[in-house]
Amino acid sequence: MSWLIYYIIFPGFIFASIAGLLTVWLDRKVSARVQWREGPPWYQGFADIGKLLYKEVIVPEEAFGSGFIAAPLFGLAAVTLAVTILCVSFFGMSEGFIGDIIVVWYLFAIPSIALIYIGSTSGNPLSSVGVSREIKLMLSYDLPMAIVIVMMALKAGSFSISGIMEWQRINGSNISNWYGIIAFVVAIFCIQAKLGRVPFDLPEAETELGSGILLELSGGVLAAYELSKAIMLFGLPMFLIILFWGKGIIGGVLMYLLIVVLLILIKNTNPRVRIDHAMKYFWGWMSGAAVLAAILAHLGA
Amino acid sequence: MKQTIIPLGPYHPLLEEPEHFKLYVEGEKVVDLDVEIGYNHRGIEKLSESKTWDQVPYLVERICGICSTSHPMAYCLAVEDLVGCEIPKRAQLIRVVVCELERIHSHLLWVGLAGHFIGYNTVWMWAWKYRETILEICEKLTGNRNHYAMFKPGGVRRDFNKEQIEFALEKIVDVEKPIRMLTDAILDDPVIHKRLKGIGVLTKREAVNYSALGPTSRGSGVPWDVRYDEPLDGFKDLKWKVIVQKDGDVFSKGVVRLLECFESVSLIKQALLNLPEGGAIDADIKEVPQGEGCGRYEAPRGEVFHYVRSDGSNMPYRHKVRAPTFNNLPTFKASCKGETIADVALITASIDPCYCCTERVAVVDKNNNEKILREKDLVKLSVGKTKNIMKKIGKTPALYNLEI
Amino acid sequence: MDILKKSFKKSIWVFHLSTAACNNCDIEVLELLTPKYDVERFGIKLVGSPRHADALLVCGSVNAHAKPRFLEVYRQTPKPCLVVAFGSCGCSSGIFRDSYSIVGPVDKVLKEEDPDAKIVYIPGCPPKPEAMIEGIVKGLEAV
Amino acid sequence: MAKKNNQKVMKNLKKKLKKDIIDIVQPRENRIYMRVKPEKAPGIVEYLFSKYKCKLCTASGMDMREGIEIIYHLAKEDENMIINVKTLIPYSKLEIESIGKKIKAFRWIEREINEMLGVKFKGHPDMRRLLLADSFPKGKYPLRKNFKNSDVTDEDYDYERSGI
Repeated sequence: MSWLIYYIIFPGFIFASIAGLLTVWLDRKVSARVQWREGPPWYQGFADIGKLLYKEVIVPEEAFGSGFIAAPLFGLAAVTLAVTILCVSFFGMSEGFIGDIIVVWYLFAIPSIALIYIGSTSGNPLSSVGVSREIKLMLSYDLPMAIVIVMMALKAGSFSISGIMEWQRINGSNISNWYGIIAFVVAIFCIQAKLGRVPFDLPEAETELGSGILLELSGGVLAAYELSKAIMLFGLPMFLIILFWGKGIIGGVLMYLLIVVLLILIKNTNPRVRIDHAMKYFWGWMSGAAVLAAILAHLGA
Repeated sequence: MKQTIIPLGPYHPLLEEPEHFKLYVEGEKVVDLDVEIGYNHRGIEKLSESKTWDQVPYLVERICGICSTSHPMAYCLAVEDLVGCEIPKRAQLIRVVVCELERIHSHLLWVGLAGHFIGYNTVWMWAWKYRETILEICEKLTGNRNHYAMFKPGGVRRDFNKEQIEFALEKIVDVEKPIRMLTDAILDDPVIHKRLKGIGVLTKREAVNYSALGPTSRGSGVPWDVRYDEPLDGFKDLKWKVIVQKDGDVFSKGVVRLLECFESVSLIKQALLNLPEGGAIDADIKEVPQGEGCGRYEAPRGEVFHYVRSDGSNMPYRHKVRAPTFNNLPTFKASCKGETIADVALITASIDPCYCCTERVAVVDKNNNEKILREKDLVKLSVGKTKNIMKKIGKTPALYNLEI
Repeated sequence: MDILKKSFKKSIWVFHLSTAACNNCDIEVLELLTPKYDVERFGIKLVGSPRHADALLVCGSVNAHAKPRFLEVYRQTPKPCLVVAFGSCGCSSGIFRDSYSIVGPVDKVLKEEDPDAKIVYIPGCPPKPEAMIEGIVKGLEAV
Repeated sequence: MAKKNNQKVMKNLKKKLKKDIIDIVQPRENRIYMRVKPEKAPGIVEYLFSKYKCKLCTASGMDMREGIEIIYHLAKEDENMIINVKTLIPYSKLEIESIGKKIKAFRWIEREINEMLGVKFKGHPDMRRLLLADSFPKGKYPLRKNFKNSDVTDEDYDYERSGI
């Protein structure tokens, strides 16, 4: 029973969506400030979701009806589950299980798969172009991120979140040494791509493909997708905190703000990259850096 | 070799007028181009046959939003050519001021958009920020940001009073500084040189063959400028020079536009300073005899041509209008051949087709897997190209940041 | 239910549509996004597809070539949606009223498709940016 | 200076084309109006465009009582003179040789005159509609005097053909 409460109320759906939507607001506000503009009010995230629920849902004929509506909800459920597991062990409420770090990472991948499903069934040529880009993007950022996760787990000697946190509590968090910093930079860029933010927002490039992959979503379905993206914006930095910081709530919050500011900075300082650039970038530079960090970690630097 | 053709629907997410281009492409190379316009056809020539001589400027002004004073100017010149009357000197200088103000704000708008196409979004925001001061001057002098309704056959509708002239003179000075900074930043930026030089070349012979107009032809070394070729007597005693570049690529067309802004600023200052005191501002034409007249004037995009024929009644019997883009648009066939898709967005912007209404280019794939390339797609391609040029040069210029 | 209705007012996503306009209103729309008149503080955002849009910003009097496409886009936007007839061309086809190629202003064309569509009129040629913001805000009350 | 060389332009125009020109008049110092027979017009305009280095401003078509009159406006920039070549095409045989075959600048304007006034241009490379919507009813020419603005209203446009 307690799991259900965790899932719905505290670290789960309610808490995560509030935190996620506030982060989305922070992101839009800071970006607007950077362009001498005054950004949206604090409740903007909630207003967007509320409005989308208020609108009707249009399902294109070619799209397979129920699948079209179920997919984003399925994505949303998966993301909330991932965030619950993360927060439960982060706040020390109950022991995690072995291998939950891998489970969390692949739960985060489900919304992208849901998106690919929607994009391909919606029968709109634009979103099919978006789908091919999303798949390429997923392939490219998974490789370096996987190396980083496995390295951290091996370093801490256990594949469970609480184990990693325990290890860091004893002999210092990973960020404090060389391999930690390199791995942290790699992880930041992977998260930027996973969230589909500007340098890598190829699948739903707004005017380019007319918000490509999202082209056919409307109303409640779009609200589900936006909510899952907001929760991911909250969940992924938490994931990094556990991997690289590990101890203390206050330290965690500070680290969280640092990561969010970094994400905003990246978004505002470079134009969108072409898809082949992105792939070359991830497989070339990022994987190289991850391997280098792994070697350093192995040598015990 | 597989030819790709991408059709692109007229409605575009960001905004712009609905113009539809089909580009026949082999791989990345452009082979042929097909244009489909007509989404904006409003039957203006037929309408002006049911308007009196004084109402037509109001109609003609709304042909194009950003060269909205060149059309009435050419129309009034046509009617004055038909009637053969003399316009008071003060009215002519007021006309010169309004037309040159519009030339600056149209060129600044173009500079912003060209910057947007190669990824310098700061240039876009800055150019449009300084354009606001020009719009303020226009609003102060004529009462409206764009459609000024200042001209009528025989002279000008309203006069400038002392206070308006001071406001304009002092504001125009603090516009020149940022344009100077913007021009220097753009002209000596290595990435822009590498990016814009040598693409979309319109040779002099092609420019003559298509009778291209305005900056598009002056960029290829063809010195056609109506203000010089058919000078109004208002222009005779103002000192200015026609800006001509030789090599006809996108860069030289840009340079022509940027340097023209400075000419316009000096023209405005000269015109405002020696406005003759008092004097009538209207030769008030009583009635228009039978006959015909052609009037033409240098709009920001090229020469605007109006032909008017009257059969003695108070409405024009026939009124032919030809906007500059009508001649410049087909030049794409010559300048886009052999270029890559990434550069096409820039070439379409280089002739500044009446506020990038043709910036959405369609690249069609022959074996009909439609690869939709929208404007931002093209922008991204060109931005991607800028990025790897920068890698080669190994320097990220200050202008290059802030993706909107 | 009124929480959702209230949030509709706080976040309007706009899709721009130009039918036979003189592109002056299109520039004024873009001017709303520039630093001087930033509309994002009202939660108004320019979106890329009619599917996401709540407000259709239509500039220009509808000409025959553009009419079928305009109605198609209107059918695709999820209701409830607001149609903003922009400038005097949008409200009454302005100066091009009785031309052979103009088939009527936005509301005449729209009434055929859906008689009780909610339309906001922002007159002016081009309307001042302040008038535009006020128009959109007034439109929100009507929804 | 302008006075002198304008006579010069008039003189050598007369000398070169004297047999084809019906009449030539110079109402003002930088305007020349020349009336020519329809068969001769394309030849003269090509001569003016290529050898005489004029630039094409545009061509305007008008519905006169007895036929359609086309005026080719050519500007001679270095002597700042506009030369207008006028031809009257009778309603009975509404066609003329296309100049767009050889010179690209004329292609679009000939397409517009064809769809607006119904003049056939023989040998034009791609004669399609330029400005009017595809759903515009066939056989109606908007710029003719007998065509009223109210002739074509919303119902006459058959929208199936508009390619949606």
